[in-house]
Amino acid sequence: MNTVLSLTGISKSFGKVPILHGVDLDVHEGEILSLLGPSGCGKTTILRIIGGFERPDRGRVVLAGKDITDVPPHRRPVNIVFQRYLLFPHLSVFDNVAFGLRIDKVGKRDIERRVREALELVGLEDLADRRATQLSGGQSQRISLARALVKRPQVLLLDEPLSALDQKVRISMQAELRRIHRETGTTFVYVTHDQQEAMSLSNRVVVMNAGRIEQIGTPADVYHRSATKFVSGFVGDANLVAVEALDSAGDGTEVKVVETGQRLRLRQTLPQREAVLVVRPELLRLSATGDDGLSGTISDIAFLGSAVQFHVDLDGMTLRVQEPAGAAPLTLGVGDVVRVVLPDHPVHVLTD
Amino acid sequence: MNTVLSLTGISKSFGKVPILHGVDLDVHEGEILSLLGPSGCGKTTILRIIGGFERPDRGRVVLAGKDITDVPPHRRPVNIVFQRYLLFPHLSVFDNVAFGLRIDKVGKRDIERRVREALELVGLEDLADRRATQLSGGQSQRISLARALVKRPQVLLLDEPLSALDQKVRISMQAELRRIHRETGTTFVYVTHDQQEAMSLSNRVVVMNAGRIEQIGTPADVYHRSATKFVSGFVGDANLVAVEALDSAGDGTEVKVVETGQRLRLRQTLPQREAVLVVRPELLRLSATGDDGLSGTISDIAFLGSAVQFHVDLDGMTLRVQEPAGAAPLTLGVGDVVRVVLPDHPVHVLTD
Amino acid sequence: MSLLRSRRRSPGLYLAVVLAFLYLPIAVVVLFSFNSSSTLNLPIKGFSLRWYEAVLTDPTYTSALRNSLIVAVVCAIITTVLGTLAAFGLTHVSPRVRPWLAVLFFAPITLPGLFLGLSLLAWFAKLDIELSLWTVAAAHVVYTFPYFLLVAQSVLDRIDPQYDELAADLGASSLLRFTRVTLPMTWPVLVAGGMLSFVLSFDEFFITFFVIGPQSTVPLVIYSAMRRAIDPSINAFATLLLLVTFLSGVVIAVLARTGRAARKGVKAS
Amino acid sequence: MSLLRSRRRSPGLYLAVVLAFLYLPIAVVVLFSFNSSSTLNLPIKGFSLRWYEAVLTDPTYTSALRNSLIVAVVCAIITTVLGTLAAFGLTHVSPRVRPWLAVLFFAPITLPGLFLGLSLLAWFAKLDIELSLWTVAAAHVVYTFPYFLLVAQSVLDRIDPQYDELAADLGASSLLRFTRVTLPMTWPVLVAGGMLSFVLSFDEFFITFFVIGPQSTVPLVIYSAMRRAIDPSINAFATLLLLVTFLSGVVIAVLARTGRAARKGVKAS
Repeated sequence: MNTVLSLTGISKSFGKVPILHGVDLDVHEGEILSLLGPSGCGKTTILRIIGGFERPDRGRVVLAGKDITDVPPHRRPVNIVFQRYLLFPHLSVFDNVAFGLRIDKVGKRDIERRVREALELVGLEDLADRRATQLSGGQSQRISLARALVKRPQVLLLDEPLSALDQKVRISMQAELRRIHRETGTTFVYVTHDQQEAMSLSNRVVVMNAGRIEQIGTPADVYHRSATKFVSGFVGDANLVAVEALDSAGDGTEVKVVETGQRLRLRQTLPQREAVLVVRPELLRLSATGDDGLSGTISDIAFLGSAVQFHVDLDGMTLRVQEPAGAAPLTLGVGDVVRVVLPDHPVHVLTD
Repeated sequence: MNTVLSLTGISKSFGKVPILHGVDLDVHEGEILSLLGPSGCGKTTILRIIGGFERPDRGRVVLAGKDITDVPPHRRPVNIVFQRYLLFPHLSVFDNVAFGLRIDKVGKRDIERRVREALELVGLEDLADRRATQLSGGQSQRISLARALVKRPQVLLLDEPLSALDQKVRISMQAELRRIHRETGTTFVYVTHDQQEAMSLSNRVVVMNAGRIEQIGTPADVYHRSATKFVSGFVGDANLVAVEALDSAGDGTEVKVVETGQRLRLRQTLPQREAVLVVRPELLRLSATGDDGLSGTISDIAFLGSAVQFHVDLDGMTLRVQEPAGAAPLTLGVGDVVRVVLPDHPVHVLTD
Repeated sequence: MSLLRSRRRSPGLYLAVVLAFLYLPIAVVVLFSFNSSSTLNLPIKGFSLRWYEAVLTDPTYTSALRNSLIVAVVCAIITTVLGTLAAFGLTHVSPRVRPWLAVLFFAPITLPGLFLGLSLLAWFAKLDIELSLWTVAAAHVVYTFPYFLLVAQSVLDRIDPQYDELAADLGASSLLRFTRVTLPMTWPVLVAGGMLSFVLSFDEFFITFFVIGPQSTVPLVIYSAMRRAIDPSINAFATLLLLVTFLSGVVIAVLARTGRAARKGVKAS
Repeated sequence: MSLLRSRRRSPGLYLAVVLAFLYLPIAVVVLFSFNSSSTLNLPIKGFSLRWYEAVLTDPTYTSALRNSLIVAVVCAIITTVLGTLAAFGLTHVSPRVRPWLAVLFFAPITLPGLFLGLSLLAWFAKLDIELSLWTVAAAHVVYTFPYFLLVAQSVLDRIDPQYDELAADLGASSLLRFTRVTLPMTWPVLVAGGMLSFVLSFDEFFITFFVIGPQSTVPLVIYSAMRRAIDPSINAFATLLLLVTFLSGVVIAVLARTGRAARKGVKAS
C-alpha cells in the first residue's frame, strides 16, 4: 500500500499546554483512517496540522512526497469538512459547491459539470438552487462534503462531521460516507470521539490518548485485541479482570481473580504470572446453575433492545454481561445469585 | 398498581401550532415511566404541563386524587430536573441543594441532615462546599437530581437529563438513575428522545409521535411487539417487509414479498392476506449456501464491535442483517451473493 | 411561552408611565410645530403647517440643513471605511492584546463632546488648519468612530471564525477571503454602522460649535434661535431633525436585523 | 490560535495611526494641564501642578464639582432603580410585544441632547417646576435611562430563563425568585449600568445648560471658562473630568466582566 501522507515527530503545544507529543503516522492511499479518542486527546489538532491551520512546533508533514509543513492552507491539495455545518449563508447551494473552483478560476462549463457531479454524488442534485440557509443538518453536511470533494483533494479531512446530527441521521450518513468513499476512492482522514462511528467507517483506527497514539489497527484489532487498558475501555465496553496464574496444565491455566480470590479455569496459557483479562460483556454468559465460572449477585439489569445487560457483583468487583435479548433468561432479577461463564475460546490478555 | 398521576384529554397548541391532541396517561406509583419520541412530538410539553410551566388548553391533571391543573408550579409537590445543568452559579453545592428547603422554611438542622442525605444518595457528599461553577457535567446533573429529590416530590420529572453528557458518562448515569430509583422508590417521569435510554431505564415506555401516544408498554413490548410502523422504526432498527399470503398449511404460510416478488416460508399463520413483517436486524442470519430465505447481494458492511451489520440488496429492497462479531462470516465482502434467513420462530407482524 | 409569565400581573401600566415620561416632552415639541398660533401654551389653538413653510423658505434654515447633510454624509463615509478596516484589523490581532486595544478604541465614547471639541480645536489651531465644514467632518469622525466600531464588532464577534478557515481551505487567499466571504456576510451591519455615524453627526452640537468656521448646522441654528427669542418655527425645525433621526433609526434596526438573521440562519440550521 | 492570523502582516502600524488620531488631542489637554507657563504652545515650558492648585481652591470650580457629583449620584440611583424594574418588566411581557416596547425604550438614545434639553425645559415651565439641581437630575434620568436599559438587557437576555422556572419548581414565589435568584445573578451588571449613568450624567452639558437654575456643573464651568478667555486652569479641570470618566470606565468594565464570567461559568460547564 502506498503512503500518501506521512507525519513524523509532530509535537504541538498551545501556550504552556502540550497537545501532541511526537506523533508519527502514515496514511495509506485510498483508505479511511480514523483518529479516535476522547476530547482533548489531540486528534483534531493533528487534522488541523494536516490542513495547515496549525503549525507544528516540531516534526514534518509530507504529502505525496512533498514536504508541506510550511505551505499555507489555501495552497494545500487537501480539503476539510468541519463539524459544524458551515455553508456560506450568502450563497446558493450551487455557489457554495462552486466556491473553490471559482477561486481556482476553473472554466465556467467545467464548473457547471463538476458541481453537478458532486451534488449527484451526495444525492442532492435537486437542491442546487436552494439558499444555503434552507437546508436540514444532514443536507448541509452533504453539501459541505460535495464542496470539499469537488476540488478533488489528495486527502479529504473530516473533523467529526456527523457529531452535530441526530442519531438516526448519523447512522444513515455513515452508510452514505462508506458509499461515497467507495465511489470516489479518495483517501479519508476522519476524526471522531465516537468509537462506534470509527469502527463502522474505517479501514484502520488510530486510538489516541493525551497527545499520544495508543494503538493503530483495523477495527477488529482495536476491539478484540486492544493494546492497552485505555483502548479496551474506550473502544466499546470491557470487563478488566486482574488474575494470577496458579497452575498451568496442557492448554489450560488455573488462575486466581486478584480482587475476589475466586478461582477460574482459562482455556489458554498466560504469557506471565500476572495478567489482566479483557472480556467484552457480550462474550460472557450467565448461568443460574452449575459450578462453572464465577459466582455473583445481579445488581442491575438494563434492557437494550437487541440485548439485555446485567451487572453482576462478585464481592466488590462488578462484571457486565450482555445476553442476546431473545435468549436472555428473563426470569432473572436484581438480587439473584448467578454464575458468570467465560467463553470457551481463549480470551484477550494484557500484560504490563 | 396505584395511579399517582393521571392526565385526561390533554390538548395544547402554541399559537396556531398544535402540540398535543387529547393525551390520556396514567402514571403508576413508584415506576419509571419514559416518554419517548422524536423532537417536536410533544413529550417535553407533557412534562411541562405536569410541572405547571404550561397550562393545557383542554384536559385535567390529577395528582394523588387532587386536581392540580390550575395550581402554579411553586405550589406543586413535583420537582423537575432539566436537560441543561442549571445550578445556581452564585451558590455553593450545599446551598443549591438546600435552596428548596430554605424556601419552605425547613429548620436549620433538618436542612443540614436532608441535604447531606441527598448528596450521599448521588455520591457527591464530598463536594458540598464547592462552587457550583467548578463541577463537571455529570457532577452538575447529580446535584440537580439531589436538589430535586431533597424536596421529596410525589413525582420526579426528568427532561432529557442526560442528553448533554458524553456517551460514557451517560451510560454510567443510567445505572446511577436505576440505583437512585431503587433506593428512593420515587415515581419518575422521564422524557427522552434516545430509545436506548428509554428501554434501559423504564418500567414502561410511552412512545409518542406528532402529539399522540403511539404505544404504551414495557420496553420488551415496544421493541418486540411494536404496535405501529412508527414505533418499530423509532425503537431500534427494523426491517419492514410487506408480504402477501399465498398459501397457508398447518402452522406455516407461504408468502410473496411484495417489493421483490420473491417467495418465503413463514413459521406462523397470518391474521390477514396482506401484512408487514417487522424483523429486527439481529434476528436475521446470513447464509452463503442453501436455498432457505431470500437471495440478495451485500451492498455495505459496517463493523460495530460486538456485531457486524450487513446491508443486503434484494432487487430494490434493502435488508439490514446484524451478525454477532464472533460468529460473523468475515470472509463475506461487498458484492457477494448471500441468502438472508429468517428466524425459526414466528416474527412480529403488523396489519392495518 | 411560559405560563409563569402570563400569570404575573401585567406590568403594562408601569411601562406606560415610564414611556410617557420619556415621550411626552418630545410629543409637546412636535405638537407645537403644528400650532397655528405663535404662543407656546397648551392646548394649542389650531393646526397649521406655517412653521414648516417658514423653515423651508428661510435661507438660514435651508443652508444649515445642507451643511448638516454634507458633514454627516462625509463623516459617515470616512467612518465606515476607517472603522471597517479597524474592526477587521482587531479580529486579526492576537487574543491577548485584543481586549486592551478594544478598550483604547472604545474609551473615547465616554469622553464628553465638550472635551473632544475643546481638544480638537487646539489641535486644528496648532496645525494651522482653517475651520470649515471639513474640520467639522473630521472632528465628527473622531466622535463617531468608536460607535461604529462597537456596532461592527458586535457582528464580527458573532461570525464564526471557521468561515475564514473554510475559505482558506477552498483555496482563497487573505484578500479573496475578505472580499468573497467576510464582506458579503457582514455588509448590512456595516451599513447600519455608517447610518449610525450619519445620525450622530447630524445631531451633534458641541464639537461642531467649537470646530466650525463661519457656517452653521441644524443643531447650531436651533441653539442660536433659542437664545434670540422664542421663535415657534424652531419647533418645526426640531421636528424635522427628529424625523431624520427616527427614520435613520428604523433603517439601522432593519439592517441590523438582516445581518443577524443571516448569521442565525447558519448557526441554527 | 490560528496560524492564518499570525501569518498576516501585522496591522500594528495601522492601528497605531488610528489610535494617535483619537488620543493625541486628549494627550495635548492633559499635557497642558501640567504646563508651568500659561501659553498654549508646544513644546510646554516646564512641569507644574499650579493649574490643579488653582482649580481646587477656586470656589467656582469646587462648587461645580460638588453639584456635578450630587446630580450624577442622584441620577445614577434613580436610573438604576427605575431601569432595573423596567428591564425585568420587559422580560415578562409577551415575546410578540417585547421588540416594539424595546424600540420605544431605546429610541431616545438617538435624540440629540439639545432636543431633550429644549423639550424638558418646556415641560418644567409648563408644570411650574423651579429649575434646580433636582430638575437637572430628573432630566438626566430621562437621558441615561435608555443606556442603563441597554446594559441591563444585555445581561438579562443572556441569563437562561429556565433559572426562573427552576426556582419556581423548588417552591419560590415570584418575589422570592427575584430576590434569591435573579438579583444575585445580575447585580454586577446592574451596578455597572448605574456607574455608566453616573458618568453620562457627570459629563452631560446640553440638557444641564437648559434645565439648571442659578447653579453650575463641571461641564458648564468649562464651557463658560472657554468663552471668557483662555484660562489654562481649564486644562487641569478638564483632566479631572477625564479622570473621573476614565476610572468609572474601568469599574464598569470590571463589573461587566464579573457578570459575564458568572454567566459563562454556568453555560460552559
